[in-house]
Formats: sequence, C-alpha cells, structure tokens
Amino acid sequence: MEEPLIFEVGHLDVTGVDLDEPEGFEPQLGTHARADELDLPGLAEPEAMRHYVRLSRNNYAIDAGLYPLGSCTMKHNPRLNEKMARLPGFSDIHPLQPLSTVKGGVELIDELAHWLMVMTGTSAVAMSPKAGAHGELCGMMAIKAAHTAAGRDPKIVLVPESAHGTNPATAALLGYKVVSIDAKDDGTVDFDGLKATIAEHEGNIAGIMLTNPNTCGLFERDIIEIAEAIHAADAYFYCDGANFNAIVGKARPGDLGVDAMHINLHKTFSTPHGGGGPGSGPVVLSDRLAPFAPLPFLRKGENGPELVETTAEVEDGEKPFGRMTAFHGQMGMYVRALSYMLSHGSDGMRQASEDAVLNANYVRVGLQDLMTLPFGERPCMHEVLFDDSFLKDTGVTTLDFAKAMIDEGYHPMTMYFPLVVHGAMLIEPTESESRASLDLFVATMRDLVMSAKRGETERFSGAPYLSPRRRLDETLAARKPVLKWTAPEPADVTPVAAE
Amino acid sequence: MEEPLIFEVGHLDVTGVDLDEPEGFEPQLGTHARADELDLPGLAEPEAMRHYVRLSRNNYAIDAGLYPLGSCTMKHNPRLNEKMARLPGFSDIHPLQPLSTVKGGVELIDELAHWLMVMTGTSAVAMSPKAGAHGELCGMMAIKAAHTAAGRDPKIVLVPESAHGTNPATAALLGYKVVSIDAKDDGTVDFDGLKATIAEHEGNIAGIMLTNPNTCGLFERDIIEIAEAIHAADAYFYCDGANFNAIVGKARPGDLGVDAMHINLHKTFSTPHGGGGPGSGPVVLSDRLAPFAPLPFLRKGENGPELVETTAEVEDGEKPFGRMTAFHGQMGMYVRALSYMLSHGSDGMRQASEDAVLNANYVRVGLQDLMTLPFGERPCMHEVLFDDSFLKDTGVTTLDFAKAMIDEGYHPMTMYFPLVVHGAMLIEPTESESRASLDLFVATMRDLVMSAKRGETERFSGAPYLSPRRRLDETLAARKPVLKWTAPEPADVTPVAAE
Amino acid sequence: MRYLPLSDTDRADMLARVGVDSIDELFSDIPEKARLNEVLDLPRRAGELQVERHLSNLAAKNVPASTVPFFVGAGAYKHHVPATVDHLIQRSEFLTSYTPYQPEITQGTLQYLFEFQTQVARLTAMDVANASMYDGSTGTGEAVLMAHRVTKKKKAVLSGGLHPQYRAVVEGLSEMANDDVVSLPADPTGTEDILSQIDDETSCVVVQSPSFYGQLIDLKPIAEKAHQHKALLIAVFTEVVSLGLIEPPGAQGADIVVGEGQSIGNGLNFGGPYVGLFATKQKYVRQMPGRLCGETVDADGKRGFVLTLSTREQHIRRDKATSNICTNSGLCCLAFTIHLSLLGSKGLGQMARINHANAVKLKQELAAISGVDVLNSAYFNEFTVKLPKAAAGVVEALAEKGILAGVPVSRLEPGKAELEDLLVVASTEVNTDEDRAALAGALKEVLA
Amino acid sequence: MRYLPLSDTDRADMLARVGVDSIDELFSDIPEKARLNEVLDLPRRAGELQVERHLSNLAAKNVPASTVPFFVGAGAYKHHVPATVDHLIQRSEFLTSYTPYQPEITQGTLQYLFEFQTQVARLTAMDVANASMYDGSTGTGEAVLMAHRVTKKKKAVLSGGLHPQYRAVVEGLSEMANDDVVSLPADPTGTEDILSQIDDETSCVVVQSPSFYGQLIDLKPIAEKAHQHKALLIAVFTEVVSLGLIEPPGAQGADIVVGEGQSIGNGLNFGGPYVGLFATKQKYVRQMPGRLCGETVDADGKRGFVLTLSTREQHIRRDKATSNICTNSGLCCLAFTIHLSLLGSKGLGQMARINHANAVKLKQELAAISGVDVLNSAYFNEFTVKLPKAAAGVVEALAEKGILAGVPVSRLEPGKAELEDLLVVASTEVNTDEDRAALAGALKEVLA
Repeated sequence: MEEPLIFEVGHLDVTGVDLDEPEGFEPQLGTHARADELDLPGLAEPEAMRHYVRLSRNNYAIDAGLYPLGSCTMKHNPRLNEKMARLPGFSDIHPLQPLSTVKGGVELIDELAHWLMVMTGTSAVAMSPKAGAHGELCGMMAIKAAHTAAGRDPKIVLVPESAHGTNPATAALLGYKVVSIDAKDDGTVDFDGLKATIAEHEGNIAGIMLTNPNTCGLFERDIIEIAEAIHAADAYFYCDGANFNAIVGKARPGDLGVDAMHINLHKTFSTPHGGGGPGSGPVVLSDRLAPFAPLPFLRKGENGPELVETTAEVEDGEKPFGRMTAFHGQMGMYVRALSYMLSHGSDGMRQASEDAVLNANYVRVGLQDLMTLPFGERPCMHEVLFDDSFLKDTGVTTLDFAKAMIDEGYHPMTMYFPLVVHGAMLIEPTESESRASLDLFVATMRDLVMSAKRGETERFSGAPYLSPRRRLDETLAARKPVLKWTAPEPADVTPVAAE
Repeated sequence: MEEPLIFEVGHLDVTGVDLDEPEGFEPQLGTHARADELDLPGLAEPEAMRHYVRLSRNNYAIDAGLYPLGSCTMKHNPRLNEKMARLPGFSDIHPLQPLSTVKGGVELIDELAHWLMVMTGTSAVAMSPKAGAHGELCGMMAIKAAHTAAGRDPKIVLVPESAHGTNPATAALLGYKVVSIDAKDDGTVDFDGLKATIAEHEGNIAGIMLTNPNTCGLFERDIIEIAEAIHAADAYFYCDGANFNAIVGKARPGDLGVDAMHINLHKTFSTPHGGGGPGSGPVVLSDRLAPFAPLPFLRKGENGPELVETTAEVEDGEKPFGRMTAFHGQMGMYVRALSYMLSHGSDGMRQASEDAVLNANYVRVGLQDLMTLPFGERPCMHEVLFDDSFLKDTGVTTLDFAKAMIDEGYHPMTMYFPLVVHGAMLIEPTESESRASLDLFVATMRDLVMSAKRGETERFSGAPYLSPRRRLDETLAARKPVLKWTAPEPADVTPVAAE
Repeated sequence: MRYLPLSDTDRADMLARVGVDSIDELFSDIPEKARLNEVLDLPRRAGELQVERHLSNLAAKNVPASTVPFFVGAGAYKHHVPATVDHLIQRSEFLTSYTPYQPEITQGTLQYLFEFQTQVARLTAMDVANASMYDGSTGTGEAVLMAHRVTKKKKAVLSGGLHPQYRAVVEGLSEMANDDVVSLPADPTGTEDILSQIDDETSCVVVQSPSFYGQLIDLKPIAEKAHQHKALLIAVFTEVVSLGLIEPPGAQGADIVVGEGQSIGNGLNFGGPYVGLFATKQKYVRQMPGRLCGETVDADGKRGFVLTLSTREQHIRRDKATSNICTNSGLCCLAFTIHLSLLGSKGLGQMARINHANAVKLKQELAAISGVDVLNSAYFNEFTVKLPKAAAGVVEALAEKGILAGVPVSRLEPGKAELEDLLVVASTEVNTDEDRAALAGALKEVLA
Repeated sequence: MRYLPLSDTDRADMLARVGVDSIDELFSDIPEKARLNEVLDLPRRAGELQVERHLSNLAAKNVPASTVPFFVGAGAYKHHVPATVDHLIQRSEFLTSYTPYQPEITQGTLQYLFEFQTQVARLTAMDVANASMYDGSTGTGEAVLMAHRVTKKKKAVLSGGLHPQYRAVVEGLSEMANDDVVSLPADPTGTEDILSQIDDETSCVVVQSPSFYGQLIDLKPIAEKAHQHKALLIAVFTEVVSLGLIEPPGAQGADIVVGEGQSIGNGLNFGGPYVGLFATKQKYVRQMPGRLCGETVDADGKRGFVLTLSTREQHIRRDKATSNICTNSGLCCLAFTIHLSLLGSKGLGQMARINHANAVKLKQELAAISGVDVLNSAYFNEFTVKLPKAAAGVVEALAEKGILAGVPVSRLEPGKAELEDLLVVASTEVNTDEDRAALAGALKEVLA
C-alpha cells in the first residue's frame, strides 16, 4: 500500500494533541505576532501512528537483517541502552540547571571519559563533538591551536587516498591544503613515499590524518614509524577512529603514537544509527594536545569532576581553543555508550573486537575463491575489501550486484569506497552476527556471483525487484530538485461554455 | 524470508543473558534436584531481537491498518496508556506487599471502579475478573449466589441465538440448562416469545444473558420491558457488555434494568488486544447483586478505599461468593483503561461512542446498495451486519470474500457470526478511523463485490495470494495435531555396503 | 479529542451522507427515558500532561520493589527482565494485533505461541501445553474441571501446601458447579498425609511444589496412589524459575501441570496481568481448556501455524465447550517466550541457581536470629519462618523501616492461631548481600 | 556475553576454517610492542541488572525537570512530548537503520526527511530546508560559513542578543578559518545599534529572535540594511515553538534561518542530542551544508525519495565540499516531525499561546516583587529579570529550596558586572499556577 505524505492526509483543523486555549492574559508580543496562518496539517493520534508505522516498514534495519556496510559498522543496538538513556535523571535534566543538581550527569561524562582514555591510552578527551566529522574538526582545531601556541603556522595536512571524505573536507574547512599520500600495492601507506613527502614539505606540515585499521580493512604495520616520522616533523598524528572497533582491547592508539582520534560512539559502542544520526564523536587527545581541549571540559576537583564551561574559569596550563557546540555534548549518546561498555566490560569488548575480526575473515574465506581480493589472500581486520575484477566481462556492475543483494533480503555492502581499488565492495559483518547468519550470507553471495558469471544479467541490471521501490532516478532528483511538498495546482475546471 | 523456530536456530550453549554462577552455598534442594538437563536452546540478544522483529512482520495490526472485526472492537491503543502502565509505582509493586505501601494502587482501582459505576449507572463492581468471559462467569456466579441466598435453585438461563458462544458456555459451566430465545425478523429479541418462554419455565429461570447493543449491531428497543419481565420472574438480567462501547455516555445499563454486566476493557477502553490477551473483565452489579461481589473488593473507609481480601474481614451485608483469581485482578490493564478514560473524559467518551456509530453507518450507506442487509436499511449502532445474499450464484463464499480482503491490505471482517443470519459479515470500523480511511475501505469493498459479481472467482477462491502465508490447512492441523516442535529424525545414513 | 480523527466538518458531512439530521437519530432505539442528554458527571477530557500528572501522583504513593530490600513472594516474584523483552512486546504488530483467527496474516503471533507451547512442554516435561491461561490460579481451577471431565468423577483433593488463594478459586468454582472438594489444612512443612485422602471417588489431587510455604514436595508417591484410584495428579507451581533446577512434575507422574509463569518475562504489576502455564498428557489434549496452536501447511505447502482443536472451544461448541475461555494471556506469554529464548537452558539454570543460593544465604542469616525458626528442609527460593510474635505486625514494622520482608501467612489465612507467626520469605537474583544484611539487622531490632 | 552470538565452539571451528591457529594471528599486523596481551584495567562484563543499578545510581543524583517547579531555558526548553513520539522513534526500522544511501529500502527514512524539510520550510517561511544539523549552535556556525561562500566575503556581524555559546561556536570556527567576526556586546533589551555595524565588507549579520534574553527583534530593517550591502541576514532562534505565534524570519527578509528544534519532539537530555533546523532561499541551495532529501521516481514511475545534491557533500567532493558534515540528527528530526504532525498548525498555535500566556503570567508575578525588574518589552516564553543582587547566588539558593528558577547570565557571560544580576527565566506549558506561586514566594524569601 502506498503511504501518502502527511500534507496529503492531514487537515488544518485536526490536531493530535489536546491543549486548552489559555485565558486571562494580555499578549506581550509587541508588533511581532504572526500575520499569516501557518499551513501545517495535523493528524489525529491514530492516523499519525499508522502513518509512521507504515513508513517504517519501508526501511531495512539491523534488527531485521544483516547489514554488511563496510566502515559503517552496523552492529546490534542493545535496548538496555535505550532504557538507560530514558531514565529521567538523564533525559530530563537541563544543561544549564545548577551544577549542584546534575552531579550525576557530570559524573557520567567523567566515567565515560575515563573508559575512553583507558581504552585508547590517552590522557584527555574532548567530549562535546556531536558526530565523527565534528570530532575530526575538533581534533584538527586542537592541532591548529597547538601549532599557533608554538608560534608555528604550517599549511599542509597529509591525507591518504583511501581516507573517508570527511578527512580532506575537515582539513580544508580549517584552511589547510590537502596533500595526498599514496598506498602501496598491499593497500597500506607507502612509508617511504610518506617520508619523502614529509621531507619535501619540511616545516610546513600540520599533521597527518590516517585511518587505522585503514579503510581497506588492514592494520597499518608501519604505524609506529609513521607516527615517529610525523612527530619528528613537528606535526601531529590525527587518527580517524572510524575503525577503532576492530582493535578495542587489542591495541591502544596512544601506544601507536596517535595525538588525536575521534570515536564514533555508534560504530564502536553501539549507539543506534537512527537513520543517519544523532551521532557523537568524542576526541581523545595525547599529552601534547590535551591542554587545547575545547570548552566545556572536565577537571578533577576535590569533590569529584568539575565542569569548566567558560574561559573565565580556566586555570594555568589549560588553553581551550574555543567551543564546538552549545552545552556539553550528546548526553543521550554518552549514557548509551557507557551502558554498552559496562555491559561488555573490558573483557567483553576485547572479545567483541576479536569476534568482529573473526567474522570478517570467515566471510573472506567463504568468498575469496569466487570474488576478488585486491591485496591477496591475507587476513583482514574487521572488514574485508573485494574489488570488481570478478565481474569483469559479466556485464554486471558493482552497483547492479549490490542492488541484487536487496532482492535476497540483504542490505548492500559499501560500494565504490575506498577509492583506491576499482569497484570496491567493502563488507563488515560485525561481531553481532552468528555463524549461521554468516553461512547464509556467504551462500547467498556465492549464488549471486555464480549467477552473474552465468550471465543472468537481468537479475542484476533491473534489481531490486522486490523492494518497496525499484531503482530510483537520482539524476532527475538532482537536476530538478524537489525538496519540499507543494500542493498540486488545482485541475483546470474552467467550465466549457455550452455550445 | 522464512523465519525458523527458536529450536531450529538456538543452541544449548548460548544464552542472551549474563549471569554469574553463584558461589559459597550448600544446595538445600533435598532430593528434588533435576535429573535431566533441560533442552531449551538459547539465543544471543541480537539473534532474539531479529527473530521476534521478523516474526512480528507477519502480523496484521491496528497500527498498520483498519481492522473491521465486528464485535471485537479493534480501536486505537494510545501509547500514553503503555507509558503509564510502566510507571514503577504501578508495574513494580507486589500484590501482597503491605497495603500501607500500595495506597496509590488501591486508590487507582477505586477510581477506575468509580468511573465504571458512573458510566454504567450501577452501584458496585467486581474488578478482579481477568477477561470478558471470566467476567461473565463472575456475574453468573453472583446471580447464582443471590438465588442460593434467597433459598431458590432455578435451573435455566435464557440465551438468545445471536449470543457470543461464551454466554451458553458460561451458563453450562455453572450447571445451568441453556434455553434459546428467538429473534424477530428485525434482528432483535422476540419479546412476546420471551414472555411465553418465561411463563413456560415459571420459577425455574435464573436469568437471561443478553447482549445489548446486540451482535447484529442493533439496540434492543424492548430492553426495559425485557428487564422488567425478567425481574418479575425473580430472575436476573445479565448483560454481555461486549458492545458497551457503542453507548458509553449515551445510555447507562443500570437505567435499562441490567443486574450485571462485564466490561471488556480492551473493547471499550482501549487496552491493547495483544494478539489475544491479556484481557480484563470487571463486572458491574446492581444493588441486588452488589452484596455478592467476590473477594477482593473495595470498601469505602475513613481514610480512603480499603481492600477486603478474606472472608474474615467481611462485614454485615457483605456476602462475597468466593474468589475469581489470586490477587486483585489486572492492574496493568486498569492503569491503561483509566488513562484512556481520563484522556477522553466523559465528554470525549460520549463523542467516541457517537463517532463509532457514525462511522459504522457511514460504511453501511457506502455498501448497502451492493451488499445485503438482512434487516433492511435501518440505522445500525457501532457495527453493521451484512449477510451473503449478494454473493448468491457468484460461486464466492463469505470465507473467500473475506480472504480476498487480505490481498487488498485489510484484515477480514467478522464472518459467520452472529449465527442468526446466513453467511454473516459483521463490520465494525470503530471511532478510530478517519473519513478518508473509511472512504478507501468502502471503495475497496465495492471493488471486491463487483469483482465477485463479475465472476472473477479466482481472485477469491485462491485468496489470499499476497500474505505471508496462503490459506492454511486447518483440517490437517486438527486431524493430526502437532502442538509442539520436535527435532526431526536424523536422516538414515546407514552406509550402503560397497558392491 | 486527540484519539478521534473526525473533525466537526467530517461529522456534518457524514451525517448528511447517512441521511439523518443529527447524531441522536442514530441512537433513537434507546428508550427515551434512558437516554442521557447530558454529559455524565465525570471529569472532562484532559491532555497527556494532565493525565500523566494525575497517574504519576497515584503511582508515587506506592513503594516499588526495586527501590527497597525486597523479599515478597508467595505466588508472584520480583525478577529482572531484560530490556529487550519489553521493547519487543511493544512492537505495534504484536501489541495491537487481534487473536490470530486469520492465520494468513498472524503467523507472527501463531509462531510464538507454538514456540511458547513447546517451551512449556519441555519445562514441565509434559507432552503438550496450551497457549496459556489467565494466570496460575484460574488455570488451577480449569485443571480441576478438566480432571472431572477426564475421570468423570467430581471430587478434588487439595493439598494444604496449595496457595490459599488458588484454593479459594478452586473451592468457589467447585461449589458453584456442585463439585466436591476436600481441602487439607495448611501444611507449612510438607508433612501432611495426603495419600490417605485419595480414594475411588477422587477425581484429582492438587499438589503444589514448591508449596506455598516454599517446601519442595515429592510428587511421585502421590501420582502413584492417584493413578491406583484412577485419579489424576494436578501438579501446581507458582515459581516457574524453580523448574530450572528441580525435577519437573512431568518426570514425577503428573497428569496435568499448571502454574504461574509471571516470573519469566513479566513484572509484578500488583497482581496482574500474569500468564498461566498449562500442560498435560497427549491423551487428554481434547479435554484441555484454552487455545492451542498447531502446525500445518498452507496452499503452497509451506509450514504455517493455526489455532486448532477449536471444537473444544466456546465459539464453536457453545454450551458443550470444555471451558468458557476465549482469551489467552497473549502479550504476557510473548514476554515469557522471549525471556526464555534469551535465557535458554543455560541462562535459566544459572538464574535458578542464583535464586537458590540467595535463598540459602538468607536462610542462614535469618536462622541465626534468636527466636526465628526456618520451617523448611528442602526449598527453592522461598521458605517459611516462624517468628516469636505475630508476623503481620513484624512485616508492618519492617515496612516502616523501608524493608519489604515477605508475606505474613495470616494475610491469606487469617484467624488461624497456628499460622499467626509464620512469614513466607522469598529471595531472587535481585537481592544483594546488603539487602540480606538490612533485613536481618532490621528484623533483629523489631524482634528485640 | 549476551551481545555476542558466537560460542567458543563456533570460534574454534571458524578459526580452523579461516586457517589460523589462534585469534591473535589475525591481529599479527599490530606491532608487537603495542599489542595488549592483558585485558585492560577496567571493570569486567556485567549483567543488565548490575548496569541498571550503576546507571540508576548516577541518575538519582540529578534533579529531573519534571519533579520541580522548572523555569530553565536559555536555549533548551522543557516541553511535554506525546508518548507516541518516543514509541515511534524506537521502532526497530527507524532506530537501527543506516543513513538512507540505498533508497530502495529506506523510503521510510527518506519520506519523513522530506516531510521534515517541508515542515521546517513552512515554519520558517523559507524556500528550502535541509534534513537537519547537529543542533542550533553548530548550524549557526555552518550558516556563517555558508554566507561567506555565497557572498565571497568573510566578515560576520553577531548581535549581542545571540546565545553566548552560539557566539562562541561561530567565533571559534571563524578564528580557525581566519574569518572575521564582529561581536556586539550583550544586549538584554534588544536596543543595540546593529545597523551601523553593517558595511560592504559584511558577509552576514547574525541576529537571534527571540533573543537569548527573550526579547523579540524586528528583523526587517536589519535585512534591508544587510541586503543594501550585499550581506545576508542569518536569523537564529533557540525556541522553535515561538514560530507558532510570531512572524517567521522568512517573512522578514532572512536569507538563512537556523535554529534549535529540540523543543518539538525532543527532551532536555542535558544538552544533547538535539536537532538543528536550517533553511534558506532557493537560490542558495547549492551552497547549503548538510543532507537534502528530494523527490524523484523509481524505475516503475512511482514517486520516491532520495538523498540529493550530494555533490555538495564530503563523501563526493572531499576537500571541495560545502561542509565536512556527514550526519544529520536522524532520530531527533523524526521525533520533531512526528510531534509536529500531531500538533499541526492548530496544536502548535495553542501550545505557543499557552507558553506565551504562562510567561506573561509569570512576568506579572515576578515584576510584583520588590527589587525585581523585567527587562523585556516584547517576548515569547522567556524574559530577563534584573535582581537586586547577583543572580547566580539567588539561583543556587532557590535550587536548595527545590525550585529551578532560570539561568543566571553570568553562567555564560562571567565576569561582566553589568550582567551579574540578570536572570533568564523561561515558562512553558508545563508550568502551573502552583509552580509560579512557588517561584515567586521563594524568590521573595531569598531576596528578603
């Protein structure tokens, strides 16, 4: 059944809330009262319920099936976390009510910060960034602030070709020039090339933005040497923490020489993805960057953690570079992440990393004879990268292949990313999948590959066939953007004159 | 995708809860420890989540579409009620903790009882019955107790042919003989016939069990006269309250002469149907039956309502006939029902009855030219009854017709009930439907009727085609009942001797 | 009103379409003298915020179990239920679905019922289980009626260890149906001589283990004696978690097993809704009350599930039905099934062992208090203590100290001197060392 | 561990299948000296019950807004959100779905985003809105960057009525990006002369109405002056409910409208997650940051929705992107859309009028207190009072009496003597007559 838009079913004289008209007051709006009536149709509660329930049914979800999106880490979202985040003591407190009335809230942030620092081997964490990319921005601002404080003004940030788009975008936002770093044939950073680049731009490098494990699903073996080379060039090592979930409890970024790393709480610590957000991106900082952490930050006080909100409260040695956002960050996400950490414990989180890596390798060995691994049959970390060589001459593209997965009941894997391989297909099963689930997925993928190789192109080119919508015309959408609903013109009802 | 049973996917060495083995105690089970291992497979939490989410998708639900089940009253279930029922002050209190620690719980029951008594015009209510049929049992037990207390022992209960099956079943459970009452051609009780029956069994009638509005969707015009005739015969008037939702705020059963009536909280007061329960069936009682209300009951005390739990606490004039259940009844349902009542208020509930009746009549006039009304084109109450005359010679049965509705995205209406008309189709839209929703429903039904009349029998005989399952073999299920899962026999793998 | 989609314009248009001048015309069959022309004298409609405040104020007058040291059991138990359970049962497709009479579009409900029946049959070690009863007490009443149908006899013998309110339910129903009941006196220690009560007139013997008082009972000799007299053994439990650890009634010869399933998946809810478990032997299935879900195939040959054997039921058989029941405890049995699917044997076993361990530890602490005697030799997570004074007053005094200590037997069996000092105490996985210490400490003070 | 489906048997079998002897072989790329061979020194795994207890203990140290007379606003507001909203956003298909990059199986998300964009555009009276920002403050930072892209100028003029933390966000970002900012001094009464600050260098003027101090600002003259200098007017709001009652910024000439949407559908959550609203004129859409959802058709010609104009975005354009943003505030904007769908114009108007009425009543009560001056002439649901002594101490004293009275300006603007005595007080539909009386009474005591 097709579900109309609320504007097509709602009515201006209907409302799904019961409120009474206030009485006995003189409006004090000055000259600012609204002149025109707002045109927002309302729905009675039963209609609203049905509308959104029906809409939801057009969505794929982790709770309904495996979600093999490489680098996106679609793992199980425990409902305990949702329950905890809704405790009124967390959900119903205001960021600006007296600090004496939110001590537990501040303690929770402090406790989460402690877990993050211990797990990453760092000495500070900027909690407030609202998403991974916001965390990147925060980390790079701390780096810029540190350079400025040292009287330096380097202009270049090094970013590998395989990086997430947010990395170069973030660097550019701060006025940095992005210099790309090449990868070796094995999918990892070309350390010799990197050294040469560093030498070439001596004194003008602000830092490097590196993802580790990288977006090919590989751990950068030279990571410590890279960090040392960067540090030797008076630059900082920003690590994109998108893949931290592969190594929690197995290695600490701080021990690898990382100066700043954001942590996507949803990827590593199971806060729900929510169809696109809200996220949360705390940034852990090395000793060298710790003083520059933005407002607000926590300071150890005699009676527990203290929240420092303004520059007026700053003490010696604290040099916050500014503020990333109003208030204190994504409390709702903090509660969920801490709930997850407490549940797993340090032992459970280590096990989760191991299971994530094991599951990815299990998928790899299940598919590597039929699909193609760009970097050979070596172990991967938490995700396995295939390229599209195996589709050569089949007439089936990576996109077609992915869309055909939908008809089999699966969300497609990440496609065309990272850019370093042709027709990339990046599969991340996560630790949340059972062996039976992986077996079924592998069997399905094998069936699809063999079907493509047999030349059953229609199964792919027209896919998906069984989804709520067939393939959508994205070009049309971009060429003539329709970004909101407007009432259709009334049909022309000019009466035709008789005779 | 097919969803296996938990026994097919779970494992004995998996659990979705984290508990620690207790230490430091000597078991004191005597000789009663379990000898064999339990064979209940466990699911990790992500697996359980996915299993039940997927199962749920095979269900139809009010939240997803119109549910025209006559006499079942599938109305909107507000989520406010769910939230209220989960307040720890209601959901996390024990029925036997000291009464001093559950004063609010007792008050809530008292408040709900007050609403029920005012709405029904009665003077007592037995709250504890756990469902409508349990309420019937309670009401009939009160009637039996009243007869016994008066030294009478009548053996007969009168039940109209159109009654719900629970009515005769309840009477029979208490040892009564059921005597059927005929209906007139207009679908209501034949009052003259009833009087004759009463005369015939003079002195031996315990009561009548009548549904009003009746199961044909009609209000019994002679209801007051019927009550008077029953009372004149020293008998009691039990009203099946299944259809009370049609007249809340428009008429009070007490004013009509009713002595006992159960109220299905889900039908009239929106507690969720939950795929079959839990229900709740408080029974309101007239002055004459009030003393016989079972334990526990509420008594007005000086400091608010008091809960009387045992015969030892009974005072003069209180003659409880016994106890319907352990504890105090369906508290979780009480909270939901009261939340609904408070939301609607007396004005809103009257409006809800009116809208329910208006919606039913709107459907009636939308369909009466194509479908057939057994009792003519007169107004109905909250539900409209069609018979299958309009399908005559089409080769389509009521069942086929109903199953074809599934393919159009609708739950079938109630079929083959009441028994008084041939191929009954009983449609109850409830007050929760918008006009647009009714228009679409009517249009769909008209399309189906015309399709049937055009002889498109395949659309019906094989229906449903588009549901999670096609028509199921109910005969097979009943002939060889498979009521639980058993592991399939391992395949015969006796090696065939070579040669 | 927020739940009513019709606007006044809609109403006017629709009345016109229906062909009446006013809504009251549609209510004209109501005798004039009984028509309500005014809105009833009850509060008018209220917004969500107002309703929340009103109900929250009532809720705030109660003391939730989670907020205090809590040892109240006696038929309902405080356990921890995973958040997943409550989340899942609130899915629209479960919460707002009707009884699965249309199996093509209710396989979700039907499949979980089939899973539920299988779980209950395995837990109890019986052949078949139904799709749940209202609760344990009404299920017990139905079990007795069923035994009468099976045996064509009418006398039930009730153990003195049966929950007093369960006994009241059976007695009330039996009295009304003119059946016989022999109720043995209260039996805190499980030492009653029930065997001598069983004779050829006996239809069934109803025995609870763990008993109301917490005592574990050996059902085998009772089953043997009952069977000698062609009577059925109805085994009752109120704490289903015990089946994770103790010998199931099906392995001891029970013919019908009935009990309360609240402990798994369901909260205390001040007594309801709960979920009755009901299992029996294959040969008695057609005399069983309540809904049954069975496996079958659809028109395409795919496995599917339907409600079956409904010729037992009231909507088909009317006054010949096995019971008047037409409801199961749908969502509560879904909660049970989900929780038990999460637990599995492994989790249920651990949970049961923790419960038992906590009870053993509690017993040690209480038994060490001067004047306090523990009456039970073998128990699961609950036992009865004899105090040096009336238990009701002690419980009230402890409640004032913020400790909910258990159920005084006199609350359910008033006026019996020999029971006046008895307190039924339960301990589950929610109890901590601190809880136990608080109870023991406070009890010492109150008894001092 | 309950979230990990692999059993030890599975792990062993799978390692064998992968062809390694131990899990550590799969981690062998980690430099040996950095490998953790021990479990980190953090608590070990815990059951649900333990986690609940730990977090509940923390939560219990806070004072929830609903439990006290509550007048705290200043950028986040306590409103009543219907239960339906929270129920629906927890539907698995919304909660656990990814960004809708695969539109064929995410029409649910895409359609509500389209509804959201339409609602925001109508509310603000602007041409187009995006699919939300992190929150109002970061949205304001992005709006300034967008204005710089549109105007190719680099100077932002910030009103003294802008929320101090919003100003800090803009200033920080501008400083890092080497852009210019002119920040006007705090302006509680809305009487600053911002027009004189606008010149040909000006890229944008950022004005908040209702201002941080609650004052309603006439945007039209500012828009006019800005446009004369080819600068953009960025109109900011922190209380979206005000748009139910006051003239929308789009009708006053704003070029970009950005604000906090938390009030509709979302709780206080100690400051986040919230939902930033962002709207602009059609002609600037390709310079807009953030996700956009657009209408299109599928291969069968059916209407459908997709994320569009993604050539603006980082995952396509990398260092040339309009922003580095790759998240919207998904579930929070779903909550916003559902709540606003329930409200409609009718409900939002009523809600806004109740808010305003409550603020007017509160103002009367406070203004009657000796020594208390209300500084604002025109306001919506919030205003600033000048107390006869430092506001911070007064607020603390009132908190001790169980009343959360508002935000002392000094909390956000410390060390400014002229602001020391100012208190920003908000009143919404949750406040009752009793709440107001309690505040007024307590304030009198504290000031006495």
